Amino acid sequence: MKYAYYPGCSLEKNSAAYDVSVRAVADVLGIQLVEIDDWNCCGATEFFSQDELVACSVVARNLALVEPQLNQVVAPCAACYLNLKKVDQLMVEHPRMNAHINEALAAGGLKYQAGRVRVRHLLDVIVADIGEAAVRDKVVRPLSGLRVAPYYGCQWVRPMDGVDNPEYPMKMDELFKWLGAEVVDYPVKAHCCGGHMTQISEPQAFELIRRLLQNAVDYEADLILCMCPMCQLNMDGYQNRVNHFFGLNFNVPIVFFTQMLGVAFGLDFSKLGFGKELVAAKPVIQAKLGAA
Amino acid sequence: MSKPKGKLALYWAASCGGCEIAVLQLDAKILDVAEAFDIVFWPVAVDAKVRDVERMADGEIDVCLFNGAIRTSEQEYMAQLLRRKSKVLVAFGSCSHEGGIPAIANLNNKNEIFQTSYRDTPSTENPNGVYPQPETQVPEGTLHLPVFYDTVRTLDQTVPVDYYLPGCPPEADRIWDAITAILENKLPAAGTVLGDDTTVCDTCPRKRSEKKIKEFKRTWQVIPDAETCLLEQGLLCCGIATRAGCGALCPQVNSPCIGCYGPNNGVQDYGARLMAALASVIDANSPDEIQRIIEQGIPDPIGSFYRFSLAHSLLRRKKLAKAGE
Amino acid sequence: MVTHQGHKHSSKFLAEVIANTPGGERMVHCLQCGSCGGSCPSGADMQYTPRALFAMINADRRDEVLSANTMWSCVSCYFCTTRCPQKVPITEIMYTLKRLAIRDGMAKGEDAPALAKTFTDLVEKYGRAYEVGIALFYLGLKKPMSALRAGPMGVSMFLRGRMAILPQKIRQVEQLQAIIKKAREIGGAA
Amino acid sequence: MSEPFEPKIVGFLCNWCSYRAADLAGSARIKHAPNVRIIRVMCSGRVDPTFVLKALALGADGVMVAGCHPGECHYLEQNYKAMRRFHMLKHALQAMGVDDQRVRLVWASAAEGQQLADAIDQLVEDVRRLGPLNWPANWQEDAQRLKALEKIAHEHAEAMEVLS
Amino acid sequence: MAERVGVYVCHCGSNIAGMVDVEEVARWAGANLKDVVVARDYKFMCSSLGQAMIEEDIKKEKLTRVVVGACSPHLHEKTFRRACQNAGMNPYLCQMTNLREHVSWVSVDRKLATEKAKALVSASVERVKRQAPLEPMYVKVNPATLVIGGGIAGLQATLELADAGYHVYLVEREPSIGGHMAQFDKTFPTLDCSACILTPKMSEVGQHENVTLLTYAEVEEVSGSVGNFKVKIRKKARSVIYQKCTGCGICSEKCPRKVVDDVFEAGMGTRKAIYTPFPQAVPRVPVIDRASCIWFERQKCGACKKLCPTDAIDFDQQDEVIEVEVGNIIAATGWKMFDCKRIPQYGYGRLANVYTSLEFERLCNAAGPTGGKIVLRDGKTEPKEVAIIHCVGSRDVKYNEHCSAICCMAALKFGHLVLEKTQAKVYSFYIDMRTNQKGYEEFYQRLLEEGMVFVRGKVAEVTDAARKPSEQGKLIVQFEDTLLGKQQRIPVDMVILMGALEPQADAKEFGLKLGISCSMAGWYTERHPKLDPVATMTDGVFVAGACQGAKDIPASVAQGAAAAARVQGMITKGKVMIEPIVASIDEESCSGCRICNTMCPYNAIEFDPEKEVSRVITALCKGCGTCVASCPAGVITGAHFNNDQIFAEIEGILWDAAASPHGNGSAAAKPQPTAASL
Repeated sequence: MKYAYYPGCSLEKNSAAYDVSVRAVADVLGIQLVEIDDWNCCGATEFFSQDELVACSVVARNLALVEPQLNQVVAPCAACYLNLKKVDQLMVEHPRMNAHINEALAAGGLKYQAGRVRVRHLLDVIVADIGEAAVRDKVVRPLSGLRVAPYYGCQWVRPMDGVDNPEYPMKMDELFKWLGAEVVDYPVKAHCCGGHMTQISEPQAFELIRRLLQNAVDYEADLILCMCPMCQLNMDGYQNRVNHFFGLNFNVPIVFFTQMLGVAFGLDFSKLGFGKELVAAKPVIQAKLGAA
Repeated sequence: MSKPKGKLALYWAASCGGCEIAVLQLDAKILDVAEAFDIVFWPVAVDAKVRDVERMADGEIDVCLFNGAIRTSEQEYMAQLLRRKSKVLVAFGSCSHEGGIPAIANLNNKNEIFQTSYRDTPSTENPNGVYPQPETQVPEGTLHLPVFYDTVRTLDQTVPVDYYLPGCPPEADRIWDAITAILENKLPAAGTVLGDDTTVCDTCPRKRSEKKIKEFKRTWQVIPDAETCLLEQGLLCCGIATRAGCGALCPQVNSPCIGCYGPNNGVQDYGARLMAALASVIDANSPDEIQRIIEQGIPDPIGSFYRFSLAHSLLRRKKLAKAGE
Repeated sequence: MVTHQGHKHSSKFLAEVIANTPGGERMVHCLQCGSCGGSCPSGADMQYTPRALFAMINADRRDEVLSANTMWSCVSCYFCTTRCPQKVPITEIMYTLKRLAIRDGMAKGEDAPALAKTFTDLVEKYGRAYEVGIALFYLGLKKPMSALRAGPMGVSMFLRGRMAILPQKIRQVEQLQAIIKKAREIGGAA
Repeated sequence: MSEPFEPKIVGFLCNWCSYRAADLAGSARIKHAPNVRIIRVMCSGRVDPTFVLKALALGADGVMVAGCHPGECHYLEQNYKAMRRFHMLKHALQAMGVDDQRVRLVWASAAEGQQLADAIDQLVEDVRRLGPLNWPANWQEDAQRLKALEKIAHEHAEAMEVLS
Repeated sequence: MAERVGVYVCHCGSNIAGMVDVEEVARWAGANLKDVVVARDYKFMCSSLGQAMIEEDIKKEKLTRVVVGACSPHLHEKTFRRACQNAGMNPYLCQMTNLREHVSWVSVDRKLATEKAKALVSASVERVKRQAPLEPMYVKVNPATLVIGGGIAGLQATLELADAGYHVYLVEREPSIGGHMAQFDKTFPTLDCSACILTPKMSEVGQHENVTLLTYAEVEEVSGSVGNFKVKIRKKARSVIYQKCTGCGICSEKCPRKVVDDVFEAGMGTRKAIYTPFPQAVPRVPVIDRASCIWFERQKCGACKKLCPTDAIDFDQQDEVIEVEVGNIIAATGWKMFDCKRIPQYGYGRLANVYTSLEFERLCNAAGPTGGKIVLRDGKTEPKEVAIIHCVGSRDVKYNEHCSAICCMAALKFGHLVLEKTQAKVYSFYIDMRTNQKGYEEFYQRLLEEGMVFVRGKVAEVTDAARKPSEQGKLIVQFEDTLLGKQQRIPVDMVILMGALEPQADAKEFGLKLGISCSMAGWYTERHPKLDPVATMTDGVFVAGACQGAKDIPASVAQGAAAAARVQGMITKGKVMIEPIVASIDEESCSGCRICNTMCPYNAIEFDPEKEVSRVITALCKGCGTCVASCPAGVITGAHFNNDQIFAEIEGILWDAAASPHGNGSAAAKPQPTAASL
């Protein structure tokens, strides 16, 4: 199976672990990812606060660059995923917007036919397109005994309908049951990590991060699985500062779901980007699963 | 027979000529015709000229069987002439009745037709783009060709018609019935179509049940079952809407009715009847699904619904680019 | 098939917000139920909840709305949008309010516009996001204390190879810039 | 033309929903374009494509067919039949060169006076933009025909004189 | 012979004359329209003077047709038809056209409005000339009635009719009548014990000589029409012989198989495999739930059969389909509860102590699983704080757009019961308090006095994710207090979800059987929302109770009684008039193509396989005309809406359009341009 691949800026550097593990598990599962040539930043939420048409056009450039023979693009970052999907849908539903965006694209010699590219998240591709049997088939090191807390965040499940339940998503839960893990069913799994608030209002952001970590700890999770670089950065990168701010001592490793998928597939830790997280994950994993 | 012989005329306008042959299908009965009538005008068989007709007194011809639609000024002239000289004018065959096959050209105009016929067809060599002209100057004087109209008309859109004998061509026994009626002076009220007041299904031996159509099929897509109604097998059979009189010839040989006998009594638009009936039994309620069934199954709606009757339809022709605005 | 046209908005500002938001016409259906304000992760920090803001929009209190901190507290989690019983696209309306506030210079005292500006300027320049740039130009200038506190974290990130000192640049950055320029010319409204 | 073009549109409205919606538009004094002239039928399912063709052939510039919303037909499901026929008719009209915008199917419940008025305004506006349809002009080649016929008659008359 | 048409244009005071030049319309019609012999305008055509004028003209001028241009025919068609009839003219030769609602009231330009009025009058004149005299038809009304649904609305209707001396067949899907009301403990606002007021009605129905009670039965097929319906009813196999059973209850007592009762107990309690849903059930005859019974599982046990003192158990009993004949039908099929799991953020199904309102009804019912004690799912802990959430699945376009009408009051009732029976604090989270019937607002005031806490705000989520120690182990309700404009969290022990009232899942499908239609949401559509609330568009079929829209007990009872009164009216009259607007098929010309056979949802078209023709059963035809439009041969005629009439109307309405006369059809062509010299 062949998909266009839109890594997004975060995966280049600050979440390189996500990128390498995505590529590694895709390889194992026979998912062929063709990186969009010369893709640009999706603009996160920042362009949308300033000029909607600019925001959409910046996103649409990436859609326009998807190779003509491919009609699906995989974006591992939830924010990129939402932006790509939102702009495509906007273009389908609002002809005027569509015309304007294409007018802007034309200034760069590009055009995009609304609805041509279906935007997917890797989690959805693995669960829906690859499926249980094929995934189970690749498991060499079941994650039994490891209590994982799937964390979905916001922008994969909201506001777009249809991929998973926007209030109580289950796709990652399902996937990790196939891998043999003990899946922690905790209530805040689709609550907010604070997003860019860490840059704007730390007290506000830290409280949101604290709630997530607290709930996961209350439910005795060994580690939290992420599907978005921003969530990982907020919970992992800022965990120490959150501890400091509230006088707490969380020590919950935050990893990308693809990293643990790689572990279950028997891939080497070093090939999955482990060690880049600030709260070390390897000791916890090895303690539960035994040294690889 | 002590009665003096009647006078019969036949004429061939825009049509294929099949109607002329249909008259010959009367076989031996043609002798009875000859006995009853003097054939005073029949360009294909009798050496009488237009000027002979022009010389006749008005109403001198007892019966004129006129086949073919009206496409040129010459045909219109002849229609008017024969109308004036005949007591009874019969629109003979689909073309004069409803426009027939020639009227499908109402989907185009004169220029498009000329372009195709005199330039674009692969067998045509016409580098200078010479098209027929109503008048051409030659050293000997002016040559005339009839004016070619944009729109094909039926006979009754040109002159008043007394009776209609439908069919492409009309069936021999129907022709004989008509002639007998004329001979015995048992003609029905003027304006009558000489056929049955019901549709082809009435004479079709196939088994019919309730209809629900999920897909319209083209004839090449299926080998139809010989017992069941062709429409129920998805074939676009026009028998439901077509006047009976042919004896359901086509369906009997596994071929769907194409509608040459035209509409039933009182019907204003033949194609609309087919459209209404067929659409009604489409087995879908979602607009997208309905659209899909129609667009996939009926790529050429006019050819399918108005194969013989476009000129006779309410709209008569495709919108003419120059009209209106 | 029948479209609903010509709704008369007594509030000019309401009409303006609707005109600038795809799907914004749902706003007239707001029941003032507060499921947005109740759902918002930043709800406790807001001067006005989104619901209150909608009441103010209805009352045509433009200046008060555009100088509120509500939209700047929005983290785009879309809980309000999916929970709204009347399908009001609340998050999108927050973006609209941010745009109007920036355009009209009403966003004084907010950090978010500066962050957004820094972020997008860098993207416009390089085609990709540039975190160190953001740290320098936004945190460094705007929130030096915060930058300082974040320092150790930055170092840890850097040591783990999670920070790039130099920006990544796309090849066809001129193409992107041309697109952005054109989009700005056309004008941003929906 | 000095007078502005006022489209003539025939509306076939079902007795139970759309005709009552038009009544409601009236009692609520919802002003709308006066160009749609209403013919009442019991159900949109009664609307025969012939009616639409007839109206166009007589010179109407547009036609509206209106019924209850799908699933709310007072005769249970007959408006679905109207929908099927309408799609079929549109398919044919397209082939005949009638602009899609001129013939419209509208659903309006008895409570939707405003919506029906909006739909009427929309249709009138669209048809006004398209201009007159004037369908009968499509086959009126009278000047050319008459001239040609006179010519033939004249020539034949000359020839007859020569011969006699 | 040419018709003689009279045209009457009404001023309606200034209602029409203010925007339409009515004098001009009348003058124009008289001068220009063929066959019009009288054309008048008048101030108020519907007044007795106006009618008298028409009647006089009919007699004096020997009018054969009348056209009235006035208001909507839905208002005054009957009036003018009657006037014509008084003057000896067949009422169907009078045609009304709507110059008020469709012209004057919606126009702004007097000239254009007058043009439109002319077109409408012209259309009516052309049409009316082709109208034919019609005679209304009458059928006798069978005095028996079918009531579908044994809830409070159906029971009320049944008793009203039975007490009046008419026979009623009452069909109920469940093993007992009683409906949802039987599940309740108290009823608002008077707090009557639900059972105390309901069970007497139930037993009255059970014993009434005029009632044939068919429980555990469903209507399968309805044919016929007003006055004479034939109804097929499937009596599901009870596995208990009705005539032999004494209702002693030994079988249920001894049955070893206990299952969760999802229906009556809303999942809160259990029942046996052989059971009556509740002790006061009517009839007392139990049923065996074959899906749970050990005998039907593996042919073992048979305890009930062994122990039954009257040998009433019959494992081999089969479903039985009976046919009854009735003149009228009342549908009182009720409602179902919204599936609260569809809103995951409220935690129902995930968080144990989140209850639906129906569950709570059972919880506080003295005859319920806890004996009326309000306790948590553990069966013993009394809650200290209870939150009641309104509008769960109501007033929400993602689920149900409507207001469920009863939840505010039921929430008040729950609040009262909790306050009365426990020490708990009770919160009500509402969007708008709707207490708009007699005694309701007073009840609200009473609860305010009793200390129920009212918070204006739709709850955002219910969670067990504690943020601080005080929230540990609690259900936290998060919301915006919209009156304060602040986001808040309140920890509670119990949450009650006031789930929406929804149409029955099979309402649409069942409506088709009865020939009645549903709104988009699935509520049955009444003939008129204000003026004819229990009749439907199908004559002889009435609706009552919550199947027509969410409503409370008093409203359901009122509708039950109203429907019964309508039926009694029909029975007393003895016959019903059927509008003669029906289709007919010319059998001579019908080719039997069978296109029309699937057109009629009322099965009014039958195919005669002998003659190979289709035929319209006049009594079943409702006159929609769909078959007329479908006939490919054009041999179906719709009375009063036939092709000639509509074609004429189209020609008339386009009198000023561009068309030339049309030489179509088989008639001889109309004049065409001809070469003059020939």
